[in-house]
Amino acid sequence: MDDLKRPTLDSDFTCDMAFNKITKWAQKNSLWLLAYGTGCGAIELSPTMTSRYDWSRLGIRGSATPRQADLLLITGYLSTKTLKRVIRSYEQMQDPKYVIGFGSCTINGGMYYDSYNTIKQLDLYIPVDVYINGCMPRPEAVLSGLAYLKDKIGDKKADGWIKYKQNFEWYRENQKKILKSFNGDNMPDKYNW
Amino acid sequence: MNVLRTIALILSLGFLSSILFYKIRELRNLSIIASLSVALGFVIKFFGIYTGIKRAFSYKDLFYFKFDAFSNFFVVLILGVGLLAILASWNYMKEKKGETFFYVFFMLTILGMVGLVYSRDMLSFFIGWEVMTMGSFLVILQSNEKDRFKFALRYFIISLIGAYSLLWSMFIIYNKVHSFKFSAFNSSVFTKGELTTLLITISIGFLIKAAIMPFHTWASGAYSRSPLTFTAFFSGAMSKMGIYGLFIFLYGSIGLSAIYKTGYNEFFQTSYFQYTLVWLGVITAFLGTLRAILSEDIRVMLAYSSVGQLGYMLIGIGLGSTLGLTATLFHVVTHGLFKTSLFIVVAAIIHRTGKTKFHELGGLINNMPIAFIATLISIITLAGIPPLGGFATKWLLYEAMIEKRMFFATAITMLASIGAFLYAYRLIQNLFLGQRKLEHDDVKPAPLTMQIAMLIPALGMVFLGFFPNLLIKYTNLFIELINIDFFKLGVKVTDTAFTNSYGYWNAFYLGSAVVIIFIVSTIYYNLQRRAKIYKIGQLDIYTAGEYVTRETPLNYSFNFYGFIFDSLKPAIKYSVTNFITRISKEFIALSDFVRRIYTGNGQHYAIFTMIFTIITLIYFLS
Amino acid sequence: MSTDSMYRLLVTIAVILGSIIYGFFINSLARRITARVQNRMGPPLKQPFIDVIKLYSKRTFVTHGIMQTLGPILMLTGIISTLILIPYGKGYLTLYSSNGDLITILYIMTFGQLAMALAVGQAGNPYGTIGVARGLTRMFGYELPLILALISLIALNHSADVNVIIANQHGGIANWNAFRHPFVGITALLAMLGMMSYQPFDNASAPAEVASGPITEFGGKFMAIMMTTNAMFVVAKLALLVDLFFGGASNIFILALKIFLLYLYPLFVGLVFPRFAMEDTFLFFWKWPTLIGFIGLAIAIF
Amino acid sequence: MGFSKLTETKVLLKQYFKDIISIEEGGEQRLIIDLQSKDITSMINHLKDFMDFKHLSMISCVDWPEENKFEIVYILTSYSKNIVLMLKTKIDRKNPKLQSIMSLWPQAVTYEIELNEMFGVFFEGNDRMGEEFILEDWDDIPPMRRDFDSLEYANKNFKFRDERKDKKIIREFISEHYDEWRKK
Repeated sequence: MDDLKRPTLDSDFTCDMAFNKITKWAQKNSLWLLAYGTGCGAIELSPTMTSRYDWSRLGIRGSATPRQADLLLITGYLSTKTLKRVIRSYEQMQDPKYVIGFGSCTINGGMYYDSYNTIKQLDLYIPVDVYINGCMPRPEAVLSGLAYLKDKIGDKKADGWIKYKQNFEWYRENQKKILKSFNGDNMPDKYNW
Repeated sequence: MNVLRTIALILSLGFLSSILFYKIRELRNLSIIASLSVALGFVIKFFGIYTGIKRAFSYKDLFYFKFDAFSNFFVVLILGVGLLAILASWNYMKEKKGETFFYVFFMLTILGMVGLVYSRDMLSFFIGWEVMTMGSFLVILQSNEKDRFKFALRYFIISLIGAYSLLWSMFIIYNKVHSFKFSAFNSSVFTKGELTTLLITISIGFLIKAAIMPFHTWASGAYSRSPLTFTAFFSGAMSKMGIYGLFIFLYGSIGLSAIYKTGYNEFFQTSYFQYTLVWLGVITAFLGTLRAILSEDIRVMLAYSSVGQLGYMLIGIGLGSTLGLTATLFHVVTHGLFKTSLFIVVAAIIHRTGKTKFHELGGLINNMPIAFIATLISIITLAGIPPLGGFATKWLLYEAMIEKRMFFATAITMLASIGAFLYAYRLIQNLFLGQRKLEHDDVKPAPLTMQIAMLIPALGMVFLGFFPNLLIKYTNLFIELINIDFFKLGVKVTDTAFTNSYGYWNAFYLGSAVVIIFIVSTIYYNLQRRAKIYKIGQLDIYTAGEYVTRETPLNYSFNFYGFIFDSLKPAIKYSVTNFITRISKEFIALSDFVRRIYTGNGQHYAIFTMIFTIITLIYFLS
Repeated sequence: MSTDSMYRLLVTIAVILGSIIYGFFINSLARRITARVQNRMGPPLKQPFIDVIKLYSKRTFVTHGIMQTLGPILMLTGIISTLILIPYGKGYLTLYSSNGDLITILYIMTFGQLAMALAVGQAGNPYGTIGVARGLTRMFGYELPLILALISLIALNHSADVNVIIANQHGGIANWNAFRHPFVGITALLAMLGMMSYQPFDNASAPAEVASGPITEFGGKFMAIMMTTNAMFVVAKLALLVDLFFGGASNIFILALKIFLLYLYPLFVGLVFPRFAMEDTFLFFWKWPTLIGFIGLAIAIF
Repeated sequence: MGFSKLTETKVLLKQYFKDIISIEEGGEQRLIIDLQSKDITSMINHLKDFMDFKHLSMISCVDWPEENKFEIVYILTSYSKNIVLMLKTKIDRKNPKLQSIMSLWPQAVTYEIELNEMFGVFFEGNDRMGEEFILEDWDDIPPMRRDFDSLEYANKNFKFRDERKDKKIIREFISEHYDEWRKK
C-alpha cells in the first residue's frame, strides 16, 4: 500500500472562511442535515431526533433535499453503489457543507473489512469533518459528535468543503478508482462546486 | 364620399386582391395587410365621431348602416385581431395545404363581420352574420387536421340552427313592426308571451355563436381544428359577435323596459330572462373552466377556456346594469388581447414542433423567449391577477353582480376565475418550463411575424393594467350611446381610482406600488456581494441521488390535475356533449330502422302506395 | 412628499419588518408547542432567525434559469403588495388599504403564489411540479368555502371595504362576525385550515412524500427569501381573518394577540390529524364547509 | 386417515416424473427434490398448473467448484397443501445456462438477473438478462463464486487506513483491561 498524500489547504482558504461573527454563530446553531440513510446507522437517528434526545433543541433539523442541507451524515457502511449517490448528493449541497462519518465502517471498513463492495476509508472520496466511532454509536455519541462539529465550525476548522473544492482532482481520481463509470464521458451536467 | 363607403371600399379591395393574387404569396399578404391596416387607421381616425347623417348609409329603407363609436369599438377589435392573425398566418400557413384559399375566406369573414357590426337593420345584420358563418366554415376546411370535416360540419349545422332561430324572430318582428330597423322596434305591439318567445329565440341565435353552455358543443372541435392563427381570430374576435348581437338586440333595439315587461323580480331587481342569462353565464364560466383544467390537448384547453371566458361576458350582458355592461365590454377587449396572443403562441409552438399535447412538450423557454414573455403576460391577465389588465374585468364584474345582489352567482364565478389560474399555470409550466424533450433541442424561436403578433397584445394588456380608466371612459360613452340610462348606480372613475357603492380599487397606485416594491426587492436581493449565483443544467436536480440522463422523462405534465379528475369522476361523465352524442346515435338507429321500409321490392312499394291512398281517401271522405 | 404620506410610508416599512419578526416568532412558538405536545424540548425561540441568517450566509446559490432567480423576488413583491392593502388598526395603521377592497386583496394574494409556481416550474424538478399541482388543487378546493364566507360578509355589510367591515363589528365580542354570524364564521375557519397549509392539508410540501414539494430545488438565499415571505404571508392572512371575523384591533398589541390565538387553532388541528390524501383534501372542502357556507350565505341574503 | 398431503405429493410427483434423481423430506412439510436440468421447466410448469404451487418464494444458487457445478434451487410454496418445495438442479459451471421462468412468475426476473450478476448463470428467455442490478461497473468474475477471493479484491481495489502509529492492537488492549475497568 503506497503512502497516501492527504490533501492540504491552499493559503486563500481564509478568504473563503471569512465569515463574520453573526453568520458563524448562525451556521453553528442551525444545522440541517440531509435525511439520507446510507447504512444501518440510520436507525440510531430516530431516537436522537425524537423526544428522548431531541436534537431540534440544538438547532438541528432534517431536510429532505441536499439543496437546503448543511450536513451529510454517512450512517455506517457505504457500498460502492451508494457511494455514487452520496457523491452526487454531496455535490448538490451548497457551501458551506459538512460531513460526519458515522461508525467504524466509514473509518476503516469495520466488520466489512474484507467485503468486495464496501469502501474502507470515507475521507478518500469526500472530505469528512467529524468521525463518530462505534458500531453503532449510541445517540449520546451522535450528539457529542454533533457538538464537536459545532465547535469546529465555531473555530473555523470545519473546512472540508474548501478542501473538496481545492483538491477536487485528487478526490475525483480516488472516486474514479472504484467508480468505473466516472471515467467515461457519461457524467451528467456539471455541478455546483 | 362618407367614411363607411371608404371602409367598405378598402376592405373590398383587400378581398378582391386576395382572390386575384391568390397564388402570389407576398403580393397577396401585403395587399391584405395594407387594406386591413388602412381600414383600421381610418376607423381609429374617425373613432370619436358618431353623430351626423353623413356617417350613415342606407338603401331604400332596407339596408341601413351607421358609423358610431359603439360599432367602431368592435370594428377596431375585429380589424386589429384580424391584422394580427393574418400577420401570424404569413409564416404559419406558409407552404401548408389550403394556404391559397385560407386568405380569401378569412377576408370574407372579416368583411361579413364588419358589415354586421356597422349595420343598423336586421336584414343587413343577418346577411353579414351568414357571410361570417360561411366564411369561417370554409376557413376551417382549409386546415390540415384529418378530422376537420366532422367538426366543421358540426359547427355549420349548429350555427344554422342559430341562424334560423334568428331569422325567424326577425320576421316575427317585421310582421308586427313593418320595419327591419333596430330603432323602429316598438314593444307595445307585442304581447307578453310573444316578447318572451322573441327574447328566447334571439338569444338562442346569439348564444350559439358565443358558445354558451349548453350550446357549446361545436366550440372545442371548431376552435381546435381550424388553422390556429384563424382560431386566434375566431376566439379573439368572432365569438364576441354573439355578445355584440345580444347587446344590440337586447339593449339597443328591444330595450330594457320591454325585457322587464316579460317578468320582473323585485328582489333581484331584474327580469327572469336576464336572471337566466346570468346563470347561464355562471354555469358556462364554471364548467368551461373545469373542462379546460382537465384537457390534455393545448388547443382543446384554450377552446374550453374561451367558452368559459365568454360566460363572464354573458354575465355582464345579463346584469344589464352600467357596471355589468362595462365589465362585458372591458372583458371583450382583454379576452381579445390575451386569447389572440395565446393562440398565436400555441400556433408558433405547434408550427415549430408539430406536437399538440401537453405531455409531448416542455422546457421551451430558452428556445422561444418572446413567446414565453407573451404567454406569461397573457396568463397573468387570464387569471385576473393585479396589476395587469385582467383584474379590472374581474373587479367590475364582481362589483356589478354584488350590486345586483346575486351573491351565489358571484361566489361560483369567483371560483371559476380561481380555476382559470389552474389551467393558466399549466399553459406556462407544461409548454415553457420544466425539462426540455430531447427532440426539441434545436427548436427555433417563433417566426418574426408571429413574434410581433403575440407581443402587440401583450403590450396592450400591460397598458390596460395601469390605465384601465382610459378604456372605461370610452365604454361609458358607448353605453350612453345605446340609450341605457336607467341606472344611476355605476362605476365612478376618477383619475385612476374605481369606486362604486360596494368597493374601490385604484389600478394605477396599485400597479405602481407593485413596481416600486419589485425594484426595492431586487435591490435588496442583490445586496450580498460575496455570494455567487451559479447557473446549472437541467439535469442537475434533486433525484434522490440517482444519476439521470436526457432520456429520463422528468416532466410532470400528463394528467396534471388528476386529483380533481379523480375526485369529480362520478360527476364528469354527465356532459352535454355526451348527451348530444347519444341522441345522435339514437337518431341514426331510428333512421336505420325507418330505412328498412325501402326493401327494393316493387310489390312492397305498391302496397305502401295503396295503404297511403286508402288512408288519404278515408281522411278526406269522412 | 407631504408629512402625512411620509408617516404612512414609515409605518408601512415598520409593519413589513414587524410582520417578518412576528411571523418568525409565532412560527418558532408553534414549533415549541408542537415539541411540548410530543414531550420534547423543541428549538429555541430564536431558531427561525438563526436559520434565515445561516441561509443568507451560504456561499453558493444555484439556479436553473431566469424564472428561478426572479421567482423569489416576485414572491416578495406579491406578499408585500398584499401586506400593504390590509388594515392593521386605525389611522396610519390602515396603511394603503384605501387603494383596494376585499376582492383586490383576494386576487393580489395569488400574485406571490404564481411567482412561486413559476420559479418551481423553471427549476424543473418533478417533485416541485407535483407539489405545485397539489397546492393549486387544494387552493381550488378551499377557495369555494372561503369565497362563500367573504361574499356573505360583503352581503351583510353592504360593502367590500375591509375598514367598513371592521367598523361594523364595533362593540364587544358578540358583535364579531365569527360569533354574530356563526355559519359564516365556521365556514371561514374551516377554509382557513386549507389556507394555512398546516398538517392535515400540508400535501403540497408533504415532507418525505414528494421530497419537500415546491421548495425542493431552492436553497440558500432563495430559501431564505421564501422563509421570510412565508412568515409575512402567515401574518397577512391571519391579520385579514382577524380584521374580517374577529373584530379587527384597536392597537397593534391586541392584533398580535388575536393573530397568535388564531394561529393556535390550525396548529392544534394539525397536531391531532394526520395528512389527508389529495382527493380527500379536495373533496373535504367541497363537502361540509361548502354546505355550511351556502347556508350562511342564504341566511345573509334573505 | 389416508396419506398425509406430503406423502401424497411425493407419490404423485414420483409417478409423474420418472427422471427425478431423488425426492426426500427435508423436515416438517418440506420436500427436497433433485432433478436434471432439462426437466426443471416442465416440472415447475406442472407444479404451478396442476399441483397448486402458486408461490415462488425465491431462486437461489450454490456454487460447487469441487464438482464443477452450480446448483440452482427453486423454492415453491403451496398454500392449500401447506408444503414448501425445494427443487434442486445442477448445471455445468463452465457454461451455466438455464431456461428462464419469467413467463410463469414475472418476479422471477429479479432473482434471475441477480443470479446472473452474482454467479454468472445465464437464463435464456429473460429479456433483462445482463442488466446492472446491484453491482455497478463490475469488472471481475462474479463475486459470489467461491473461487472469488473477496479480501484479495478488497486489498487490490480499496486503500486501507494505515495502522496506528503506536502499533497498538486495540482489541487485545481492551480485553486485557476489561476486568479492571469494570471494577471501577
